[in-house]
Amino acid sequence: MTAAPVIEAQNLDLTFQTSDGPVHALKDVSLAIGKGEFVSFIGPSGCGKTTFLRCIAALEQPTGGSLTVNGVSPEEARRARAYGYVFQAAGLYPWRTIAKNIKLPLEIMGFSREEQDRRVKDVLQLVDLEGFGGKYPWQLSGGMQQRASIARALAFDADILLMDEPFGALDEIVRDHLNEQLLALWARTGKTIGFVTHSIPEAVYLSTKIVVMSPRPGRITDVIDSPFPPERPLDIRDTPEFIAIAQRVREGLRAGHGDD
Amino acid sequence: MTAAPVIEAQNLDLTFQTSDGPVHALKDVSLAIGKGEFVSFIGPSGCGKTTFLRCIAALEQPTGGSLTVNGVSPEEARRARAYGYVFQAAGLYPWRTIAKNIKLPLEIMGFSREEQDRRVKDVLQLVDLEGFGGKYPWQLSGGMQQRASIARALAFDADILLMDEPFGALDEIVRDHLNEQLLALWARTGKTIGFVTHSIPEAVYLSTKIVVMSPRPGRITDVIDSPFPPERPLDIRDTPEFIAIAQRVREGLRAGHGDD
Amino acid sequence: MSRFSTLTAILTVVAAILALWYAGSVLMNRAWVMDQAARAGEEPGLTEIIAATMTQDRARLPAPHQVAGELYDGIFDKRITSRRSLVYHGLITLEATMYGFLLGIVVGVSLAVLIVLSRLADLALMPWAIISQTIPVVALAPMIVVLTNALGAGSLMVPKAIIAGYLSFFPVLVSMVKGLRSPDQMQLDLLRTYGASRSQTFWKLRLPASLPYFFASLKIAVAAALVGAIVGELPTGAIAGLGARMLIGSQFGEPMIMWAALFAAAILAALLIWGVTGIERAAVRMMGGRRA
Amino acid sequence: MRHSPSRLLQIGLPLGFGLLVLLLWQLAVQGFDIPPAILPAPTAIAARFAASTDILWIDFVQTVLKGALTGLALGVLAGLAAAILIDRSPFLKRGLLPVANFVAALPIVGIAPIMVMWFGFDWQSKAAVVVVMVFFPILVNTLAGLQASSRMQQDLMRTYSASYLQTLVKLRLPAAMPFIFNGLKISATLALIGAIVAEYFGSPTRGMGFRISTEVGRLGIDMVWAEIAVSALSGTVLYGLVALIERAVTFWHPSQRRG
Amino acid sequence: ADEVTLQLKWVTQAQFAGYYVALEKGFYEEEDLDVTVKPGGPDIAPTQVIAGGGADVIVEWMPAALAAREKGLPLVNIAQPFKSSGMMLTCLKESNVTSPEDFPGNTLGVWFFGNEYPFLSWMAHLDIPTEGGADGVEVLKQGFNVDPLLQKQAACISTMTYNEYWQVIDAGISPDDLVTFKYEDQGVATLEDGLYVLEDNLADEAFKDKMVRFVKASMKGWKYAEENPDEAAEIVLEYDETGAQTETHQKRMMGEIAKLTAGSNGALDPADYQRTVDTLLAGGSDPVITVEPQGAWTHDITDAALN
Ligand SMILES: Nc1ncnc2c1ncn2[C@@H]1O[C@H](COP(=O)(O)OP(=O)(O)OP(=O)(O)O)[C@@H](O)[C@H]1O
Ligand SMILES: Nc1ncnc2c1ncn2[C@@H]1O[C@H](COP(=O)(O)OP(=O)(O)OP(=O)(O)O)[C@@H](O)[C@H]1O
Ligand SMILES: Cc1ncc(C[n+]2csc(CCO)c2C)c(N)n1
Ligand SMILES: [Mg+2]
Ligand SMILES: [Mg+2]
Repeated sequence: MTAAPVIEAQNLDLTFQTSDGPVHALKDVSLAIGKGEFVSFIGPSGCGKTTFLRCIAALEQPTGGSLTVNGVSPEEARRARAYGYVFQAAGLYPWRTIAKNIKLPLEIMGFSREEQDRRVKDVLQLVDLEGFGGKYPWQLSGGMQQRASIARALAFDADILLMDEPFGALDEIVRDHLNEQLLALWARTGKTIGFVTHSIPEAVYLSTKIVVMSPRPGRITDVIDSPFPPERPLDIRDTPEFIAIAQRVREGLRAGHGDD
Repeated sequence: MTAAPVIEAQNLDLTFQTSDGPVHALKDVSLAIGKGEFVSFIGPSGCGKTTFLRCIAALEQPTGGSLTVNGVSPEEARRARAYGYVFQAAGLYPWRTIAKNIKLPLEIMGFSREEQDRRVKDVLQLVDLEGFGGKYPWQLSGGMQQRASIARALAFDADILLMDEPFGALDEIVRDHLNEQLLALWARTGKTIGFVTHSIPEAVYLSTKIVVMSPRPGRITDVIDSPFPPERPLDIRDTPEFIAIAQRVREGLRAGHGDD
Repeated sequence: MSRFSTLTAILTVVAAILALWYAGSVLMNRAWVMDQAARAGEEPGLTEIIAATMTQDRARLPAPHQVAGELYDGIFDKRITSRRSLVYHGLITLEATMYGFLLGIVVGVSLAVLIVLSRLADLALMPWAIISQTIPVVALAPMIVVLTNALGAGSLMVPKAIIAGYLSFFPVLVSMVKGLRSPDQMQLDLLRTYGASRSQTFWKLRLPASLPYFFASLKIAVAAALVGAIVGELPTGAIAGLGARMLIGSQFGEPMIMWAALFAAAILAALLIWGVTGIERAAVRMMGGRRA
Repeated sequence: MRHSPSRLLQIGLPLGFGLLVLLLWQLAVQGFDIPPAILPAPTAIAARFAASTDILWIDFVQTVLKGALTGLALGVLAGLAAAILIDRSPFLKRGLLPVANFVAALPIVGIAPIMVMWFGFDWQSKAAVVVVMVFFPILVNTLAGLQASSRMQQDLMRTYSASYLQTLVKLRLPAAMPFIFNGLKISATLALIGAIVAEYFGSPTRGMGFRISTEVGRLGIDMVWAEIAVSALSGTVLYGLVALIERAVTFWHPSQRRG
Repeated sequence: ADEVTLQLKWVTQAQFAGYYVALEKGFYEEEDLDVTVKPGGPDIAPTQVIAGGGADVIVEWMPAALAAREKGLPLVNIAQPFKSSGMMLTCLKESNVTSPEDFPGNTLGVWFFGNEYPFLSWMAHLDIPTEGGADGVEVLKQGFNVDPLLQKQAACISTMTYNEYWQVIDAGISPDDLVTFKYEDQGVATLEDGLYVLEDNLADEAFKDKMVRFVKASMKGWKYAEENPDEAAEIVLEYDETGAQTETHQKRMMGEIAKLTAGSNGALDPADYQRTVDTLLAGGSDPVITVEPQGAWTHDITDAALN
């Protein structure tokens, strides 16, 4: 299932110059992500998870090391519209309806009117939001907004999906539900997914690979493979195997954590 | 350990009149909370957890049924300053230092200057924030702010502590830490605590009683007793007993959950 | 690094403005030079024309150095008690501005408190506060002078301050209403769980929460007060003050007086805003605010 | 306790308050025998208004329609265009914004005599004053508004590899609308005042500023008040119109959502 | 001493030299008066000031005073130091206006604020409409200066022989390039700077007595100013609070003013009055006043003062 690396980072470094001096957000980060992998990033606040994802998406410029996406630079990959990015907050535009929000990338990429409508219909169905296309974002609950933003990232069918704590603001049940759906989508489409989360069970449940990170300086402390098959019922979470991996992640986390 | 009911709700009803028609936020809610109990409320978004807590605190007026706190009406109990309330966001006043924030209820209740200082010192110690009294809220991390807001609710030593998702915005590690501390405080002071959360492990770990709620209309679907002793190390969460209770809560939740 | 290049950018922009200004002077003052030459039957060369456009007493657009010279003369070369000193006139306008500013703050804050505390006042007064700003003050000014005179105010200071206050109360009112209403339901509920009284809620929550809004409004209010003081000097027969200077320069056919007064008013505005910003910074620091 | 008051109350109360003030005014004028040359009674003003609608209309056309509205439209367009141009160049933004902020705070009415000198005594000079007066508030507000879209919203556009124009039209302008309308509301009231003041420095024999200054000299104070009423009315309508359009355009902004 | 407040029609300048001389030379003091002279300005209407109680006596032009009287403000002329009118229209020669017949189709600058009446009645005499058009004149409300002529926004502008005319000259246009039309020469002159009080006050003997002494001292000031124009101009300059007046300008103005006050001892000449009234009444469709005024002047004060 793992193929040629789609994303390859070698000794990646990123230092922010701030008024309080330099912040070493990423230090010596090396990681290869194969085609079709589902990689979770977990770690305490400020360990550079977001920064790493942003580097991949060419939203941030590394200060050292090398990084390629599909064999080219992230900037080129971005121009080629290689990825969909889902931010932590839904970030829907409040002046557009849900359908128009999902159309936004399609308009920009110049899809035809009919194609736009077709795709909107498809992804709305995919995230269980049929019938809500005409509503404005603030008329939907937080969970529905988050789903809409995922639909927006799926609409143009990029090969790589980068998701920065997409379920952070949701309650456990909704989260479980979306986890299942995301997993199904991944299994069906074979997309490569980078996924940031704070939840240990979520990371273990979803991933083929869990990257544990640690702050000051931001670095990778552990990479854990998750051996479960692509189809995972929710109750694998109560298996001893699952709990063992979770425990290993928790330990890795606690080691990297300071006093608060 | 359970004593005469401190909070007693019988067939409580609350309907909000909104422009879209009435919203049945609480229907037929009956619950007795004894002195010294730690009761968690869990349930999907919109099931009335906050509303129920607000009714107890006399911030909302029930439209039916009866509700007594310490044997009197919530309004009278509020006037008698019977409870401390901790909101989901820390809600510290940015123009006051941490110490002055904690003093706020004391000023309003007319404590003497010396008494105020003494109590501020005590509660700051209690939540591990000695030395931070002179700082402004934005100079503290989210977890520290949340602890300060708990200190504020503890300062005037009310017998009842109502907490509405106090740890919702924190990451798992910080959360674990605060959970331990809250538990220690509860064991030491014997306060009655009402606690809203979205996290199943948190609810199971903290409570003597878990109230599972369900929306439309908001009602109680299950009340689960948690048999652990007051002193609970974090790793009881990996015991089969714990997992069994968690599973029961999860099932109760899933039943009450609609399609979102 | 950014500080230096910001300065360069500003200087570049200012230099560009000055260059445009010089070009404008030549273009706009040319007609008069040509007319005069025609009347005298001469035909001046290009350099003569340009030189002549830089030195006119009654230029349509005096050259920057002419205005600067007049300003320098009016500010530094005159005793400040002299009637020709721009400092003297500036101080008179400043006095009316400050009284008006204070009046505007008092009226604005009081009205805002009234409006926030009383639903009735909110509904009845707020529309009129907006309408009041659509009335041309210039039309009211002479009547305010006559009325305050009839009520026994001897000098023009009172009507000028009233006009300045009339313009400056509005931004304060709008911001204060916003500020006093800024506490959210949760913050209000917190105080209710303490059983706080209405007045405690006001003093401990609403008022402190409104202070950032208050200070933010002061910059607009002081600028409005200055406009008020100057407008108050136009149609009221004032003979001292920067507004009166503009008018007198215009009346006596001495546009340089007018231009100098205009720029003196600009300098005064800058000083006022700089001062208010300083006060705001100090207040924010005292309240433990964070610097952006 | 938190429900919004009825339409009736929303209109009735301010109206009632206005009527009360008029009543007190009428009583004061009659009770203290205030000469009409100082303060005419509301009834006298109303009578004058009714008798002079033709003149008031001519003045309205001259000052409001020709002077203020033309100036407002040109000033707003210029302000918007300048803001978008400046926004493109970080250098200009850095250099021009402080200058524009400074100029926005200046007592710009002072340029009225200059504009009359440059653009003649008819409405063009009034429009010119209005253009300069409204240009800076619009410029400053639009620039602030163009910064209003969040980093995340802009990053989203970058992940789509959207062009500058696409980002401008689909994200930054819509996000800037609440700010732009803020500037528009300020400008709407400034425009009338600017047009009227400028008429004091030279005008044809029509226009509200002309009429006001002339009638003061003729002791026609009732006519002055009739003009004030026209001005307040047009100002309020203009402001209300802007507020209405704002409601329609920025319906999505939390401050505009109801309930 | 009795207090008297005098409201002038315009800013401090030699136009009002008589009053400043009387003040400076102590003529008012001699009459046991404590006089306050309030300068006017472009937006000061003396009629409104006196109506508001801001002055006891005002300097005003007769057309404005009579118009105010018809509007219900009972002003009475108690003295008339100015015998002749200093008003004229000044045109650029290059605009080809050589006689009043050439006015139609041109733009003319006119002062308003109570100063428009003489112009309006002159145009009524000439039967020229003032609403523009090919056979009418376009009227421009002239600001406070002579720019409209210099900038060629108007063919002709209103000037006073003693003031604005010289501003045009000072701006560098030679008299040869100008054509002037004096109201006096056109037979439409109306009386200018006179002293006016409220009719009601004249019923009060004490007030009347004050006015007698005031007019007496003022006329003494005027005659002194006529005889010593340079000194009078310097006195005026001393009282100028704006600091914008210049010595040459004021001396020249005093010289011109002396020509206008010459021939008046302060008493209103009923013939001049009648000529003014007739001019104003004859205003065609829109006369300045509509009925012959009654009791708009009195000789009581000057009779007593000049004895
Ligand atoms: N634009 C920036 N300028 C300066 N410092 C930055 C910037 N962005 C991030 N940082 C710093 O880089 C470090 C890593 O930040 P990052 O946002 O990647 O953390 P994270 O792992 O995503 O944390 P969280 O879980 O809180 O989202 C932090 O110390 C942060 O303060
Ligand atoms: N002031 C109000 N007016 C109208 N409806 C309200 C009001 N407050 C709450 N509701 C409605 O009552 C229901 C219960 O709300 P409540 O806030 O108690 O839910 P909750 O269980 O706390 O949800 P969450 O987990 O999202 O905080 C919801 O449908 C909500 O929309
Ligand atoms: C708005 C305005 N109104 C009137 C005059 C004219 N004016 C009144 S008294 C007087 C004599 C002294 O020059 C003159 C000219 C003016 N200039 N500006
Ligand atoms: Mg992050
Ligand atoms: Mg809630």
